[in-house]
Amino acid sequence: MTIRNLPLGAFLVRGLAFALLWWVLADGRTDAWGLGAVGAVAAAAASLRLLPPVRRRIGIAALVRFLAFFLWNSLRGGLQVAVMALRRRPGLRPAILEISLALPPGAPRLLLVNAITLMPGSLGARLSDDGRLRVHVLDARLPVAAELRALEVHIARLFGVARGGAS
Amino acid sequence: MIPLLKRAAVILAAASFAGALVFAMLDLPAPGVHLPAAVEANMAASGVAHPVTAVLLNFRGYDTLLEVGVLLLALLGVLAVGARATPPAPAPGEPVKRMFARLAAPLMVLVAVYLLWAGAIQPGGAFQAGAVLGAAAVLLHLTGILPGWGAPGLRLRAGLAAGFLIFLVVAGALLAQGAVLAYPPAQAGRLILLIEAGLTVSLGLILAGLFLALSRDSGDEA
Amino acid sequence: MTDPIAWLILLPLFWATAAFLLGPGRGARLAIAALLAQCGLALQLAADVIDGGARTHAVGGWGAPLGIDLAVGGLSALMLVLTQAIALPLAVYARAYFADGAPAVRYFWTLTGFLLAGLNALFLAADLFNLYVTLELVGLAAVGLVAAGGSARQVAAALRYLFAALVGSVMYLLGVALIYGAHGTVSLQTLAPLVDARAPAAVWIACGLMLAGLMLKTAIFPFHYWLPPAHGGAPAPVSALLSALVVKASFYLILRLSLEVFAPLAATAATALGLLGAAAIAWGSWQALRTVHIKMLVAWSTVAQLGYLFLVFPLLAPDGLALQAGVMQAIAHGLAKAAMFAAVGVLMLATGRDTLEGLAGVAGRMPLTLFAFGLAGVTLMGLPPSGGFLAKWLLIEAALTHGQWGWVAVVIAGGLLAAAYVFRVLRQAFLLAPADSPFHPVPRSMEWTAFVLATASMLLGLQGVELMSLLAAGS
Amino acid sequence: MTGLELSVALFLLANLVAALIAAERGPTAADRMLTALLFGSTGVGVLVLLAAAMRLPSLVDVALTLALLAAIAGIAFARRAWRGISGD
Amino acid sequence: MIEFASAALLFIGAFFYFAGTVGLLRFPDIYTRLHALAKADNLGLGFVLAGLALRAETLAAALKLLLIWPLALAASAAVTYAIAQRAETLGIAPWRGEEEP
Amino acid sequence: MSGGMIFAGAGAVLFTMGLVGVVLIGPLLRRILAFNVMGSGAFLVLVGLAQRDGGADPVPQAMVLTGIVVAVASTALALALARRLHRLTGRTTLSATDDD
Amino acid sequence: MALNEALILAILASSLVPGLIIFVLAESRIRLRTTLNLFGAVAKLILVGVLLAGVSAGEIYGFRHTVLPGLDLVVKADALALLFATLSAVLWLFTTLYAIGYLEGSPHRSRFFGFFSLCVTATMGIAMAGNLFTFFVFYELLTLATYPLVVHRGTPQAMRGGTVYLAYTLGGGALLLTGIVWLHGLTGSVDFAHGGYLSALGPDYGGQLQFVFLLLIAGVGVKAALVPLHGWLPQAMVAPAPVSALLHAVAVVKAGAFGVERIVYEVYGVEFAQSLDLLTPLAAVAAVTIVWGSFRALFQNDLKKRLAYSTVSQVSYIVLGTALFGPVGTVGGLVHLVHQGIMKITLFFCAGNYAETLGVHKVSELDGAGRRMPLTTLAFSIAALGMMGAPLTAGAVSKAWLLDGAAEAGMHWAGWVLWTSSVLNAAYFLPILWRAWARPAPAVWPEERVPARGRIETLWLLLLPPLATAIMTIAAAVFADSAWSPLAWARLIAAREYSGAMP
Ligand code: NA
Ligand code: NA
Repeated sequence: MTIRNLPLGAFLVRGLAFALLWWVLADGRTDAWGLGAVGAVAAAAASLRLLPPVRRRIGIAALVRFLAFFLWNSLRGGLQVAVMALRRRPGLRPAILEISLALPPGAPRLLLVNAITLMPGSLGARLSDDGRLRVHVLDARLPVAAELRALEVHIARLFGVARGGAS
Repeated sequence: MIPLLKRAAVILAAASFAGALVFAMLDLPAPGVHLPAAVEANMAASGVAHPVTAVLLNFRGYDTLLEVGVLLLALLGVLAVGARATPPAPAPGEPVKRMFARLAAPLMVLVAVYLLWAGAIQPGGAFQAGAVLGAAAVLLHLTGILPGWGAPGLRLRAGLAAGFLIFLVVAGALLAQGAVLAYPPAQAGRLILLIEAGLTVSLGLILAGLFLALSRDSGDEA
Repeated sequence: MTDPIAWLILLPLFWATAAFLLGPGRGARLAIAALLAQCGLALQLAADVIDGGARTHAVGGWGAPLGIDLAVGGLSALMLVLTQAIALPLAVYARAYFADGAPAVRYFWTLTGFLLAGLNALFLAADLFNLYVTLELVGLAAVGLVAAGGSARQVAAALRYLFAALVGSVMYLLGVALIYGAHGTVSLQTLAPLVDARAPAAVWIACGLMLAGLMLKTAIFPFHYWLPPAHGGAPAPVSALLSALVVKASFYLILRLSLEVFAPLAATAATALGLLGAAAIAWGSWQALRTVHIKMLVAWSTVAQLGYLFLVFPLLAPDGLALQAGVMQAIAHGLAKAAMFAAVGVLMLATGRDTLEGLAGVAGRMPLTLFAFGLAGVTLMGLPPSGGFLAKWLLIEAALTHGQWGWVAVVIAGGLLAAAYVFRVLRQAFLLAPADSPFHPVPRSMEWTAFVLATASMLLGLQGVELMSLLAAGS
Repeated sequence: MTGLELSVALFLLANLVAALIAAERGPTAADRMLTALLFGSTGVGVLVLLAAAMRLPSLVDVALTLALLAAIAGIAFARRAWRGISGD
Repeated sequence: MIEFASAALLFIGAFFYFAGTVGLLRFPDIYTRLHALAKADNLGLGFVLAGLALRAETLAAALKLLLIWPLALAASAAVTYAIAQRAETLGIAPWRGEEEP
Repeated sequence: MSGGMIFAGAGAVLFTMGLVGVVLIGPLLRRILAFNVMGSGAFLVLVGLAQRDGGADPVPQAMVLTGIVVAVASTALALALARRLHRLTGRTTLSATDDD
Repeated sequence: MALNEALILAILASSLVPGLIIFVLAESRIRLRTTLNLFGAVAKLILVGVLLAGVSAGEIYGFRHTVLPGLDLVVKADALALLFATLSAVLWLFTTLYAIGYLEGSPHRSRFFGFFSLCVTATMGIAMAGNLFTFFVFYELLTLATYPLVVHRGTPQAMRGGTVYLAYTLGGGALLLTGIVWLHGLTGSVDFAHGGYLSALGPDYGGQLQFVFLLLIAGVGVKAALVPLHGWLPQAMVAPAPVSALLHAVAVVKAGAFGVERIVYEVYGVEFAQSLDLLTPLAAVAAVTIVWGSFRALFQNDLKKRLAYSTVSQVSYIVLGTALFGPVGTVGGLVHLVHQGIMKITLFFCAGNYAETLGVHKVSELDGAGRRMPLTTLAFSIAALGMMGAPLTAGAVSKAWLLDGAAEAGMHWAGWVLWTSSVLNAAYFLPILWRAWARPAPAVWPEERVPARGRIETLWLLLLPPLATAIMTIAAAVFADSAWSPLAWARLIAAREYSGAMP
């Protein structure tokens, strides 16, 4: 990474975030600020190199709503698996569905793939470049597809993007 | 029949060896030399706060110097087995895993620096830090962001050797003080940190290199 | 500042690293220059030991048992001189050998630098755990050198070698663990007065484990299986380094530990070690007589010659004859085997073949190299006036002095067997060459280095006094 | 009250062992890859519990490192080990 | 009160871990087992971390514990996806039995 | 029997198991694993025996850290060689004879 | 370094240094090689002359180098040493001349002359060795240096001969080494001494010393070709003629015989050896060898093989003389060391001439050779007659002393052995002379390589050496009583070994 094309704003923001993380890691100790600064700068530099900053506005409210939605569904997902595992008859009816994503490529789609894995009944198994996602479901009778659409809406709102032509 | 007999004989012999060993260990009197006391007594002059780190980088720092050499040697061996002049093309990427790598790697850099710092006060230090750094590189390679290695170029070689070389230069320079690696107590902490910082980078590269060079034979990139 | 003890370890580490930085295949001239300096340092150290006796260097300034000491005495000074003296001509040889930039040279200089640093560090170590690290340094460098060609045969040989080396080290390490548990220290100097014949069982087991591990690394019969493919399959300069020096390192360690620390325990295993030595002589020679590959013949000869080293143990006595014999054999064999592999490398390059059959006619075409091979062979046979002869003389004298007749027969028979396999080669070389056999020119410097090494192994037989006075100094 | 953390840790350890055995014996090679996931979740849990039980804060660092490294192991497994030289 | 909440969270965490293990043992194929691990175990870890964070001595220590969870989640999601994708690529078909064998 | 002794005893057993493995197991990958088991056994004995009286001893702990790095290095080299052999010959074991 | 030390080292160097230089000479540098060879040979001869004068004037020449604590490499020039050294130096000059002619145009001459010079160096070292250790060093060096000469031609037959040669000589060396180290353990490093040095050990060691004697004699007996250790000698005849001439008439077999003398006279001491009952068995072995060698020679059609068996027999004359207790027998043995060398080298030169000039290798092919090659055949005849003990030849002188020695020692059976041998000698030599002189020449020789050039039957360089040594065969007898004859020198030596009681 050369200094010339270093986006200063993003660098400062990320550096600050990493410095905060350092503070957490170092158990709040302040005698390590020297090395901490080195670490934060190095991490920020690496992060800028790996994830060049993209203009994107993430609203606080949307984030909170998304997190709530996600946590709640994680809990549901966990409970569902637990129930299936502990029931005398798990009642599985697995299948692999293929759905086309309405989200634009990049971070939104990737977040979706990761999130569905942690949500009830579904597991991302393959994301193609053209936006088709193969999803493994525990029980084909459950409305997984509908929940996916809900998730899509949350993510679209989070990133402030429009959902493209959903099928 | 014969292999079976051989098996049985080996296992029987091993079992009796293990038994004898355990009994012999139970039978040991208390040792005549007590090094923890000596370590304790010299902690103040060691330049670090954690006794294991003190032993590792000061009292028995010479072992560690050679040990870094061993690690570098292993990489040399791996490179020598099948040196390929041109680096293989990066593996085809996969966006989901790639995204994870892009997020995790900077965090791992931070954690590595943290572990390096933590070495002075708790178990940890250059080796763990280097391992995390190396793991970050491996992750980037696995997800197709970092290409595999052919023959490392000059900059990479410098990075690989830097930690060892710094260690070596410090060892040689301190010979002027009377002995290899005889740190003056006042400078010990700083010198050890310098060595550890160098080692972190180099060990990270070496460990990553071990993996990346290994992956040349996996047939994945072909 | 100029303590040769420290520089003998740091200098090769420096140039090994520098060679790595310079890039694949580079660093030959640097290595040769540094090796010249190392020769000077080793000689300086030997002179110091003769004048001032044994001494130590406290690494880190702490001193044993908290810190690590380096120690030099007569025996280690001798081994250091030998190592540098063999490495320097072999470096000159290797520079010519690898002039064509074969793949094996890419990391040759770096690996060799580490190997030599490891050897020097091993000879100077005075701490059981530090010895473990140096053993690994030597072992991994050696395996890397064996593997460097990258052919399937070499890789398999390297793997076999690596397993032997690793299992050997880890056995040694368990021994160290038990010793630390028993005595709370790994410093040889601190341990020496603590170990006696009434040692607890764990110390006996430790002694046995360390001995077994080191024997595995020394490739003494029946642990020899890994040596012939490794030494026989590597490029000639590598084979020379391995056979001349690397196996000696673990032998040196057995000898030193059994003299300095475990003397009360080692005596019980002495006869068994001698018998293994005898078996090694018989088996190694027999295989050398059977093989059709010239390099394998030389490698099997190493197996046999290592047997002589182990004949020393049952004859160790205060009169020092057997110790002198062992050291003389180690030095003479080191020089001779380096010369022999160097010569064989030349012959193989020249004839383009690796079998004995391919040697027909080389007596006429490469007399100097064949002469070098012959001189080295004379040392292996133990014929005068070589160093091998003095070793054999001392061994026989030690055996006769202690009335242990059987070893005389072993030594004599071993010499005759060596003659049989050495003359297999010479005989073939004197045969008339087939008219159409191809012949490639080989740099003269390679022929001359082989010759110089062989001559050194010969002249050694005339300079035993100096060596023995160095051996006696500080021990 | 470190007893609770220790007993939960031991319980998780038992879970881990049982799951590891199941994963290793699984019918497909993919089952063996679950090992990495197991260490990533259960292993980290055990470590943080032990850190609290034994008052060893450094174990939290180990847990954090493990969480990161286990992911790499899993991805590496998935990419390579499936048809590695173990002969599967 | 905090003590009690913390203990409860630990128990809940242990329960999810247990359920995950049972799922791993009982579920019929690699995909279904992945579900068990990806959901139950991660939830278990979350509860355990939360329980321990409640009794942490400093804020930084508590945050450090809580930091582990997103890390573990991200890692777990990535690995789960990697394994599932690999299984898919290799043509391992999902289990289709109506009932457990 | 102290905690240290339990570690040491377990180490002795592990070492022996690993040794048996190295001797009896053919496939290289598992043999490398067996060697690592041996090494772990030795490390356990080193640390366990030294603190059999309860007190921690930083010296063997440091030695074990050194030993682990050495073991990692050796393992990496062994794996590289095994893979190379597999790539070149398709074999996953060393042949029984000396001439490879 | 004192002058006397330098002189004795110069004797060794006079062949070693030219030899080493010749090794690295290109094949084509004929003139330089010849110059070096002749320079070395002449220089050595001059140096030996200087030493002879010095020793008879009572000068002591010696050089000592400590190899290991308590182990010395000692070279010294005493009377016995010079007897052998003179013989070797003289014959080396002639053989060198002969070899230059013989090998003209053949390949690998640098290698040949290099090893040839090494052989002479080793022989000189054996002659001048001052203790058993030094003796052994040069003794084994001789083995190694001769092997390349034996296999020089590179034919399978040569290889076989070389292998047999090595097996015998290295085996013998091993026995010798064991005996020498054993003695070294008993006495420490002791130099050869007139009258021996082992008697100081006392009677307790009798058994050991008898056994060691067996080891030592077996060791040197291989080179001396004592029956049953003689098997290598006829096989080694595959070597080129100069090699057979110098090495198997002079250097190698003489080294063995000379070793017997050193061991008996200067290690054990002849009186101590007699007291240990060692001499009679030794004489018996010598007697068996003498008769067996002569007997086998009868049946050899290959000329060189016949000469080789003759050597087996004749060399044991020396051993027999040594074993005859009393100074007269000693003189006989010592003087035969020289006389047999002169005569046998003549015979080998001549055999080489027949082979090289006419391609004649077999006795049966010699018909009429006397007309075609009169000078060669004349030299051959003189030497053969000498071997039989005919009057006015060197052989007559040594045989007379040996017979007297047998009588003096009271071992009359030894006299009969010598007579039997003479008869057998006549039986295998006279037919050759008869064929050569009396039978008509064949129309075509097997392979006539050198055409007669006027009156000269072959190359000058091939002809001069046998003529010279033939003349010496007669001179040694005619001038036997002069002060510088081999006989006079042998009497001087015997006088020292028997503390002055000389007839
Ligand atoms: Na070795
Ligand atoms: Na041998």
